Amino acid sequence: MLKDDNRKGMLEKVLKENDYQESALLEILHKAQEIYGYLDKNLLTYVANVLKLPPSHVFGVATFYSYFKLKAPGQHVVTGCLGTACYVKEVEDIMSAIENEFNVKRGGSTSDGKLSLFMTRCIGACAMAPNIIVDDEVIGKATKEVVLERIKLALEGGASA
Amino acid sequence: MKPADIQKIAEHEVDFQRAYKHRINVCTSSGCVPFGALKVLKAFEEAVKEFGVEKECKVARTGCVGTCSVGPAVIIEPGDYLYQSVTPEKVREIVRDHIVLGLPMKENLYSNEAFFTKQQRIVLKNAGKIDPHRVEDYIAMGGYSALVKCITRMTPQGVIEEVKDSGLRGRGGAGFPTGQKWSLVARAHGSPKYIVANLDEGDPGVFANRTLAEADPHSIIEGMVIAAYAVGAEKGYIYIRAEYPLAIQTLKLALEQARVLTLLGDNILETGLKFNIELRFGAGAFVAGEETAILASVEGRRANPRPRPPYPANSGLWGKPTLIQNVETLANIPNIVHYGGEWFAKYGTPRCTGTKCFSLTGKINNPGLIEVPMGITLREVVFDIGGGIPDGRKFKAVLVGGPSGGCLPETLLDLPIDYEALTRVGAIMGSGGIVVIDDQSCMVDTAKFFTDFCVEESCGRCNPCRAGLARVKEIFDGITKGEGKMEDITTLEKSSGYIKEASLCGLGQTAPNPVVTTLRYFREEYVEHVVEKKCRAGRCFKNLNSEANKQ
Amino acid sequence: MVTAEKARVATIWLSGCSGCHMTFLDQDEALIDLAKKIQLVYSPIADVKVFPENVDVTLVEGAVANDHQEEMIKFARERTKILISLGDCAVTGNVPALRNAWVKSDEAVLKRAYIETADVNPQIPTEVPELLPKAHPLHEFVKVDYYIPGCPPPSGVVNYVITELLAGRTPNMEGKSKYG
Amino acid sequence: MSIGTTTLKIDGIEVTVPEGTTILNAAKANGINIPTLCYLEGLTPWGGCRICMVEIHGTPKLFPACATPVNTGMEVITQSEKLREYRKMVVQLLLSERTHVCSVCVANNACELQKLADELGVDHVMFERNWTSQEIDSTHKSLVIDRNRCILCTRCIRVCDEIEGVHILDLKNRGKDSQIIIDLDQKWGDSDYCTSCGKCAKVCPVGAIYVESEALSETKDKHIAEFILSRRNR
Repeated sequence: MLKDDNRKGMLEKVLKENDYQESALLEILHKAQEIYGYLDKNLLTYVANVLKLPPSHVFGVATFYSYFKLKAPGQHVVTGCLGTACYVKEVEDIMSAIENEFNVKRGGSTSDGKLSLFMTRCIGACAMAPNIIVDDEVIGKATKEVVLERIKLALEGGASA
Repeated sequence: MKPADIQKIAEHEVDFQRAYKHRINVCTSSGCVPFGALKVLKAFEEAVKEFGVEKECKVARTGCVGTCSVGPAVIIEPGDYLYQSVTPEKVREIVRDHIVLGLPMKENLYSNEAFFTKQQRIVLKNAGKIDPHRVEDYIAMGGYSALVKCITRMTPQGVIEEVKDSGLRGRGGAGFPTGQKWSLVARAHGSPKYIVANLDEGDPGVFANRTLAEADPHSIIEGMVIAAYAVGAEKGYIYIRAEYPLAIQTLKLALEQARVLTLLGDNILETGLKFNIELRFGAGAFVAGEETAILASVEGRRANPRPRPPYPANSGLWGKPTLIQNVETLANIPNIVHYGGEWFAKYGTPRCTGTKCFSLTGKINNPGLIEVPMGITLREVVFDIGGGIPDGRKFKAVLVGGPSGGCLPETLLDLPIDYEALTRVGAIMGSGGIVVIDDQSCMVDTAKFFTDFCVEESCGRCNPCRAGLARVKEIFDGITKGEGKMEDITTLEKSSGYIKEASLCGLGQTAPNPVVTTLRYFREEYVEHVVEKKCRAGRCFKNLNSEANKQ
Repeated sequence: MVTAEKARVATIWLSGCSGCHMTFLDQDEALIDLAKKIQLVYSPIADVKVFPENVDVTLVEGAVANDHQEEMIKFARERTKILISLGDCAVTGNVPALRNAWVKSDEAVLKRAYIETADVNPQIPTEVPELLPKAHPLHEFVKVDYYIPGCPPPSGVVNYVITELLAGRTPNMEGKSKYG
Repeated sequence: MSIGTTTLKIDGIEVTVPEGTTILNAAKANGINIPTLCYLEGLTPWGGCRICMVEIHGTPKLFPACATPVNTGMEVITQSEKLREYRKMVVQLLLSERTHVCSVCVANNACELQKLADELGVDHVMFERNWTSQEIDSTHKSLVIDRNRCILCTRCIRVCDEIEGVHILDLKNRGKDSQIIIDLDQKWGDSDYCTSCGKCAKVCPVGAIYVESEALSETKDKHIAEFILSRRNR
């Protein structure tokens, strides 16, 4: 069961705005993720029930698209761009450095849940490659040193965006 | 609103803009915002007030001019002075010297003339010039006049003929003749008919469509409405990547403006034409750019492509006739209607008319977004517009067409860029990604990178793409770890051929291109990896070496 | 009988249950004809210590699962003209390869067999060849010329392949390569 | 309104079939056998396994016979050296994808993949095999799913959706990570919607879904979808 709170109210509004259309499933999942941060099974069950869709269909859609997160992300999120330009400019070296420095694997979080490391599809800032996103800040022409420093700052400051 | 009112808005806006002696265009697109473009914009607004020139100097936000590596970029008109890497601190000086004293600051200007001289801007003609948040700016540049021309003076069939005359081909990659596609949809039975504008620019290293949406959203909308008129569609969807928040915001605003001016709606410009547009958001699936997959996604399902026929022109969204076009194709339409198909066909080559936008990135001096006439050579793009390879390194290859494009060697640099020529050498036009790589990159590792990408993005429906690519990836893993055998090269070739021919959709059919082209043009590097366990770029065997070092 | 004209045939038993060798013997009366054409120069059913040189045909049963087997099969390959994978273990890995799905399968499988399920005296044997991290089909180590899948392969198919090869023809496996 | 007919050539033989017939059915009606795997009569064609690929004269592309309608004047080739090679490749890739060990499989001798390998002469797999370790779900009172044997043909999903109508099965993830799921990827025994009709086990071409402690030859029924559909359309 989904808890009756503000967030549920917001979600209900979104469902209504979309006329409870099956075809709006992606839009609804986008909004649901915006509201709740990620899509847990409770939330997906609720969406499935309201849209009168089979739960397996909703789960299938939610896991097909990599933008949807089914697990709660860490307090701080670092995302590496896997665009070609970033690859050519050796984003891989920076990602490995982050993994080693903070003991986190891409796609996962640190054991204390403070930091998650993801890869994203090209963010389109290719001319500034390589790009690393720390919380909501895009670091262009990124270097190992700058990125590690920025992450440490975020972790110490605890100032989440 | 009546058709004639568009002209009135244009005239009014032109008068309004003429009142200003100068116009400062600050690029606030996704490329420049992370580097402080919004602060620069604010600094200009304050500076013109401080110097008391706000009555003669208009400060505007614009879309991308293309010089993305030296952002934030600012253009001061008249004269098109392009300032590069502007910081808020520098703004005061620029306003004082350039606007107040009339002395452009030469040392801060973008100096690479060649970046622009070889370009031909049709789709991007307004990019960096107009404020994408103001529909009046677009109308003042002649925007929506093509739509007015269509609905007041042309028949739907006439519009299709004009598009046919232009020779325009789909800019999404495959290059299907646009006019012919429109005919198919116009003739198809079933209603309502739909239009889907594809803005799911999934190719890594490509940002042309995003730039277009951020810089000139109304050109896409106008193109869609004209297409709707021509094919008889009532409803349109713009399918855009969720990773493009600024483009989404810009488009949302533009759609709202178009609705207010009745350029969209149930009775467009009081002519009885009905056409509405909704946005649909992608969610991180490269395959959703494929035309049948995009349909599934718009319908709210997993973006699995399906076998064709039936083609979307006959059976698309919810089984109804559907026109699917890339947004760059659509943004060409107002120009074609306005200036005529014949005018458009003068650009490019006879077989591939017009221009194409390319995202030029990688190891290159002037990365950015460019629009060039079809038929331009790769050498001109890389060395003239792109300014060659930085740090005195040596050119090695150019990747054309995104993750399923081809890696072309120096000997093919004089190849003219058109659909057929690229296909012949194993590359594709794709959505226009050109990535330059120098001798620091390993071609085996590069092919592996693209294979990894396609493995991750494969939808899993068909066997060759799902299982075949996964096996190819494993073989690459082995080769780059030092476990390669000569048979592996044969297996790569065999599997690539199978995946190309047997896959269900374009993703699988083109995914082996990087493997095939690197095997064709850089085979010696594979042999080195397998036989000598040597990587000339020093990218592979890393773990191997570090383990060896430990011992 | 002129021994010199007979084809020199060997059979090898790696990680398998010996069922494929049983199949070979299951050719029954066909063995009599075969015996006129071949000479068995190495086999678990013949007392020969070292794999001889100049072998015409070698049939191999079983997956390659330890370092001794890897060495053995490479040695045999060098001395054999035609190498045949006999049965599913040699062709696919089959049952011996089921452990491949486990993490650190070489350690795990020994632990399971000699510790967890031991009734008395649990200990992992040491004086035996070391297990490879995974069990592999033959062709992942050496070039294999023909494959006879099956668990066990039908004896008729074994006879067919050998007969065709002795007659200098290439066996056609369509309709004859049933796994399992 | 009468339905028209279409005349085309399949393997050089001229055939006439009702308009809109698929190449597969046109061939079958004329005694020409095209191998199939994900296709099942009575279900919407999926076109994923590619085993039924055919060549059509005049185009370099290959088409899935199960999902491609005939056209007048079409010249279809169902057998060629290339198609044989590619069909063998399909089977090899399927065998390499997960843990397919016929000797210990419930479907041994009742398996469509095994049969195809035999018919096409796939006597070995050129790729290194993957040995997957998905947990077997036997929480349902009679049905078992072993995803290590699944070939992602989606017959079970389609029969559950199109024939039984409950759609408790679907796919999660994508590409090589795709898996059949039950409801929200839960244990079968916990499914709220499963009607335990067993059609999924009936149509599974391999040993991925089966009825516990029953011989597979007894539980398979590949005509069930077509039978129900024809009853429904009476």
